[in-house]
Amino acid sequence: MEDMNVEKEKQKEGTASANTGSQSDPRLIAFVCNWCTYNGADLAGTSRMKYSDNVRVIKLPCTGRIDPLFIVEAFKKGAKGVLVSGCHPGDCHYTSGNYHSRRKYATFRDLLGYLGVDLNRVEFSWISASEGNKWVAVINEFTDKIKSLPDKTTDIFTKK
Amino acid sequence: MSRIGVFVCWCGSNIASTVDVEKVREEAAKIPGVVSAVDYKYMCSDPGQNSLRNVIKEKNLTGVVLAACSPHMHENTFRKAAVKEGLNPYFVEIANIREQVSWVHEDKERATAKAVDLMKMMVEKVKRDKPIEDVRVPLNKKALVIGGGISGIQAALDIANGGVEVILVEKEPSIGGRMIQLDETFPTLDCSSCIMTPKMVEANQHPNIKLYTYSEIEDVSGYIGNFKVKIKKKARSVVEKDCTGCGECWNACPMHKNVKSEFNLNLSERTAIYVPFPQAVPLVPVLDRSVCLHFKKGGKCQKCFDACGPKCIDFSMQDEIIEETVGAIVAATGYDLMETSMYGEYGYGKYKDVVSGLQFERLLSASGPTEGVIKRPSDGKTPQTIVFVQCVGSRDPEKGVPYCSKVCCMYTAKHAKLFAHKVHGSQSYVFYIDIRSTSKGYEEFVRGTMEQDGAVYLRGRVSKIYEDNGKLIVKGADTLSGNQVEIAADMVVLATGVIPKKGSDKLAQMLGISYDKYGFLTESHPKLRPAESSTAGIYLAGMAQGPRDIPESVVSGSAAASKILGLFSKSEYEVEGTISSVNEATCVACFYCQRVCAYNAITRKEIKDRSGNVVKVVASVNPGLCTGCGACVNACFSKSIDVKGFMDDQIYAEIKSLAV
Amino acid sequence: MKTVLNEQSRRNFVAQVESMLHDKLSKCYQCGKCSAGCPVNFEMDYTPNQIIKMTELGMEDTVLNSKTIWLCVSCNTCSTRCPKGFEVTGIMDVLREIAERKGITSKTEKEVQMFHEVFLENVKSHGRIFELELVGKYKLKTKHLFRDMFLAPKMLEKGKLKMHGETISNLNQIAKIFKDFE
Amino acid sequence: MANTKTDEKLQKIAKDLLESGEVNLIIGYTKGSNPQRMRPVFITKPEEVVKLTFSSNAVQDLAVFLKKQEVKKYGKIGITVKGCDEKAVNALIQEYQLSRDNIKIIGMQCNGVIKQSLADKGETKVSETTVYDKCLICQEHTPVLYDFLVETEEPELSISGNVKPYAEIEKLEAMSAEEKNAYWAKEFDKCIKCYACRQACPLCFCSRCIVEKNMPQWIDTNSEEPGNAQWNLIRAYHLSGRCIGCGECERACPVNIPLMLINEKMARDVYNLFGYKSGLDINAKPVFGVFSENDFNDFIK
Amino acid sequence: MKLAYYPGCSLKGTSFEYEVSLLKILEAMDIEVKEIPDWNCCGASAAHSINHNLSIALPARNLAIAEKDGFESVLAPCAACSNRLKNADYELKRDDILKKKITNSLEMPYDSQMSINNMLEFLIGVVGKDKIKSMVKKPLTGLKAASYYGCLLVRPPKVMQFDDPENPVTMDELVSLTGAEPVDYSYKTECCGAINSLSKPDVVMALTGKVLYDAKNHGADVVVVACPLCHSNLDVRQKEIERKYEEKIGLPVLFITELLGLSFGITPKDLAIDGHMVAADRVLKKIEELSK
Repeated sequence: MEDMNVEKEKQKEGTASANTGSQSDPRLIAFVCNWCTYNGADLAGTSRMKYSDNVRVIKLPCTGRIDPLFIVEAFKKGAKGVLVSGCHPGDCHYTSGNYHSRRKYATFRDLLGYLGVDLNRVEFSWISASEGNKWVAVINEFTDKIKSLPDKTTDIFTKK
Repeated sequence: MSRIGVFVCWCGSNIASTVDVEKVREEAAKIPGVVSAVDYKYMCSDPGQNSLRNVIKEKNLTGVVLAACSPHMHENTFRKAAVKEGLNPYFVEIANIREQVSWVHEDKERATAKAVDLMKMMVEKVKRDKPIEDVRVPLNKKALVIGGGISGIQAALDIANGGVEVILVEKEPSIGGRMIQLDETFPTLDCSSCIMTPKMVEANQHPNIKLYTYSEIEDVSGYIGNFKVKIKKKARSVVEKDCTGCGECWNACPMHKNVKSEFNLNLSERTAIYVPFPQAVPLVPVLDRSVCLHFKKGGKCQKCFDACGPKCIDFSMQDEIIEETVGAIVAATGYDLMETSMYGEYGYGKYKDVVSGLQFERLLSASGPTEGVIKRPSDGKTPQTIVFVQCVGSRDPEKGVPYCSKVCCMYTAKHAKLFAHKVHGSQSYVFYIDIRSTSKGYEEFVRGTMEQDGAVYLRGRVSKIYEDNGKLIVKGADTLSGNQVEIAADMVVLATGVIPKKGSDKLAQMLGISYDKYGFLTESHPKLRPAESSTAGIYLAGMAQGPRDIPESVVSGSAAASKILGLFSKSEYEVEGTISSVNEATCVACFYCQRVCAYNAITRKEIKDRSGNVVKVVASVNPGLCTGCGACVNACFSKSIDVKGFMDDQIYAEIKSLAV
Repeated sequence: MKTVLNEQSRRNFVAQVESMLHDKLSKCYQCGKCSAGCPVNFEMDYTPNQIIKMTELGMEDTVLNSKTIWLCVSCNTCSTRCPKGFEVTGIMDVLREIAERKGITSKTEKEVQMFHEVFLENVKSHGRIFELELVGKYKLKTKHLFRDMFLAPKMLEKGKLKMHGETISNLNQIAKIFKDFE
Repeated sequence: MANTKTDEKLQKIAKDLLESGEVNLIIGYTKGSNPQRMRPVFITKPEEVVKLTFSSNAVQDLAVFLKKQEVKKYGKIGITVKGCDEKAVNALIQEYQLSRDNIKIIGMQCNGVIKQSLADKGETKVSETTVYDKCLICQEHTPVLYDFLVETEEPELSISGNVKPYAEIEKLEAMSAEEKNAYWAKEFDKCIKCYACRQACPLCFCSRCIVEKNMPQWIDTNSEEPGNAQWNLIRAYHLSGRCIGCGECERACPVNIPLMLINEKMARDVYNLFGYKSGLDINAKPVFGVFSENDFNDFIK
Repeated sequence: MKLAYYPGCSLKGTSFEYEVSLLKILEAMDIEVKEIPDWNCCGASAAHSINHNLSIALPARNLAIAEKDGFESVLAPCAACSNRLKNADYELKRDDILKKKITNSLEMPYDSQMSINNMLEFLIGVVGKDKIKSMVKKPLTGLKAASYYGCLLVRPPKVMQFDDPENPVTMDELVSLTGAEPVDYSYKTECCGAINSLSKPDVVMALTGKVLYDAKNHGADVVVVACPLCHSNLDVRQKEIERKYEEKIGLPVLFITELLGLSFGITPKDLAIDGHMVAADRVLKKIEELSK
């Protein structure tokens, strides 16, 4: 909670009124499934928990629909961090969407790392509809982590 | 050209206190294609909805974005309102600025900026929305029930009583399943055949039920509303419609010693032509060709044929394939008892007087091999001391299965109780790890076995059973007293656990429904959709889903039936239109989409030219089965498949709208 | 009997045992099959399943001073039949080893413990077992001079007791093994 | 050097196949105008089989032709394949691009093929310094599946272990993200988006590649960063768990991007993660068509 | 295949009869085994009881020497030794860190490729039933033999990988090959308590007594074993047990190699059967009579 207050102070001091997408105020994009994580995020809301406002959520039916292409596109459009989140293994609303995607993510992530993308910038999580607190923790930690990265993150997505 | 209306909801102060709703509205108005932007105190209220409808009408909107509470709250409300003005319901999108903005952030400026982002994102999405029509699938109002045990019979009767035709298919020569093998039932001790037989007869005589016994499912294709089923009616060698069940044939059969009765679990013999048990339904014998002398000795023996009055024995009968079209299916394939041969230490199979729980049921049963008198299989003597061993195979990941079989605690208590009732002065000992007696009257029943019927319960497993001087020495432990215990018993009953019926995995594959690693059929949702399989139109009942007792099996049969009656109460089955579709021009038929589809919704489609030559093979989506999860899109390398409601170009536009 | 659980020491003990055992104590669900089949249960002060539970509860003193750990004959009946595949025999080895390392001498079963010690000394000095010397030293140490003595004459007569032991040639290597692992 | 006995056997098989009508087309190698280079040949008449030959200069993966409509129209096809190329055939069967019934596999035992660059300079000896890296890690000197096998009479490839195949992979793995990025930025900078890598790949069989899809245009098509990187990223991703390591993409690349360093790395990772190697079993389900409940999960919070 | 032979300490001492009879029948069958040079004690139960690492390192030395000398297979006739060797091999396969420590200490590599056979595995698996059958000259028809497996041959199954741990049959099969009749009884795999033979004689006598009385009650003329420790308890302590339980037993205890030797027509003397504490005279006489 204290961190949150400090965060708030910082934001007030800052001149930016909107999330600028800079390294100090990074834009995060979260691709979440409709059934678990989106509901988990809603629960954080109905529980009036507070968390970093750097994140923008894009809702999809299932982690099975969340394509690595989306991650690439988000980085291309200036996101400093991309989160993918869905139902825990075994809880997929569509039985196996998260299992199939998990394989793809594990591989894609290796490939990104090998090609020089800082893997601190891509995060995956399983957040259930009852884990509002986990959503808050994941978003806050991820935001902090991204902010702590060196400014000069050049990688294959950046135009030189 | 899009004509989008944006409606920003205050939600009283819930949104408005943290988000500058006017700012959001102003930003919305600037977006190309947005022809109307309003804010209102409560969009979900009647006046709010009316204003939404008015704007749709007046401005002739092609799409609506509500910046309001979570779509899980009011998406449906607003869609319904839009439909009333002739707008396709899927042209309504929600930007969640309450649960995911105003309630979780505090800095008003930044929260407003985020709300604007989300609103813009949804405007971009709605611009690309395509009209989606819900899919209507015609229904063949006939149901197939697979398995004629208690849950299958219950399901069939309930459906039939609802006025719907049912086909009931049973693998064995008679319906009745496992329940008809039981003696009395816990916790009320009513006689199983007394309550089961009337149900079997009712199923047989019901005008809406067509019964196929000694029959198996050969093939299933199609989808909800329209399953094509092939049933193999195995050659019974007896013409069912002519047979009177008089019994002259099996009385005449010379093979009366060497064939073990499956129904009595090898505790007695049967003839080559036989009914499995006297109350069989239908009461028509079946001729077991694998042991019949007529078939083994080149047609010489035909004693049954000679004995039969109506001459209904037909040695030349062939297997028959029957095709049926049904709209819904119930899988109630039941269970088997676990094999205990892996327990060398318990000597099952080696010592005749070590029997399984179901074998003991037959020994208790008045219609069983001993006519209800408890006799040891080895020498026919009545045992005075019986040791019951619980959790044999269950809760044993090393040799058996890790799960609890649920019914063994109760049936063992029943066994001990009935043993006490039948053999006065006898003594039973029960080795248990935990007692699980959680339904109505169950705990009292178990206590009664101990307190009134004198069964001694020992908390521990048995390590070894061996024979000594005609007695079975049971070496167990009682962990409560911390002692090793040896009991000299006349008989040992192993409370063997339950496993899915052999072959139920094969059937599941045929049906395209999922099953767990043990072979139990899995529910669409373990809590909220316990009667449905993962495939639309296929329902589950009974032990095929996992260990359960008789009342639960009956309930599940009824649940499946009520689901089907509900389904059939409409003229057509409606599926949400948010399903996948294939771009046939670019599809190369690698079928990764099919591999990842959990619903078997992807099929092979051949595109033919005018003369009927196949020019191309492509993937095709079955609208009755697709649930719109989108896993196929992720699997497709060339993006030749897309899912309505979450199309690739929409996601792309959403991401683009968030560019910084 | 009352046991006050100290979470810190409980965790330490459990961690020590589990790391040596390559198995998890929480796997045991106390069905008692180990105790049911144990051939020497009748002599033990605690049944094997009790030893497992007490270890899990961190009752270090009780288990390390129990008779049970020394009476176990390592026949593996328990592990073979354990429905959870738990290393029941293994835990006895582990507890004996911990007791030995801590210098705890069993009050009631010191003969067993001493036999193992004398046996290993014998291996250390010859590389192989010289039975006569082993028995002699064991008797001296336990002061059970006359136990089993009546067997000796006939065994000598049959040629079962050799008067000379064999010593291996590369005794240095044995010494090194002992140095590295003792 | 062409080995006459090998060629005789190969030609006999091809002739029989064509004469009996079991196949309508044989895809094989024939000598090019440059004796150290071989080129593909398509034979439909039994009398033409004399053109067929095989040697350590048979570098190209002929399986690439199986995806072409011009070839497909022949229906039943016979193909000459080395162990590596044969895996492509298997992968195509696994992915329903080819029916096992329509293909006769003439498996060529192979002890490695000489690098084109060296062969051009006159190298004729197969040794660990002259063959491609893929040959040094090859486990399929004899193809895993074939209808006919033509044994080699050449000596086994002796491997001392001094030449480390794909040594750069370990070096790259040890680098920091910045260093890796710098390495690949330099490589991808060269890319001219000619898509030769795609054309040469037997498993790039989409009729419309993802880069050619607009609405939405996921991959930038401009031939400069970051479009180049995206193309290379997606190409590698689409081949992860599928690439059989024939190395044709790298050989086809006019600007010498070391594509096999990516392909091989991903093959290793997929094997480590899921225990799957592509193209070894026509009955196996492709690695991204299945899952296990126990799949690697450590990277997910 | 070169076959290594690991006799172990007992076969060079109290159970010399085992080695004598073993070498005799191998000679008769023309099978050559080579003793592992400079082998050391496996540590027996003492090592694993109080020092896990030592209990791996001691057998590991023998395995490493055998491997260095080019052996691929080792025969360990003593059930305890084969148990410890197999156990060491198992642990070295699953614990890389320990393996490194031990091979460092031994200054020898070990590749974990050695096939380790107990006596019964060797006879059935390496020699083969057909070969044994062809050797039988004097079938022991009419002799009732109770096979006693004890613990170490079959348990723990995941390490031993030999026969059914609850209902082993290998020794009974060998008994049948000799023409004798296997006796089914309940204590085949119950423990004799060997580990505490010297330290807890009372316990051991209780356990051993049950085995002997049960075998006798099931009509056995003789008990057959493949373990020197079992033999010591059943044979050496038999008189004492008779005294303690005040009931005569008089069951000769033969090694499986001796039983096979008899059926091969080798004389009892050559098989060192006279080295046992319980005289086998009566049984030998019965065999003679039955064969007439």
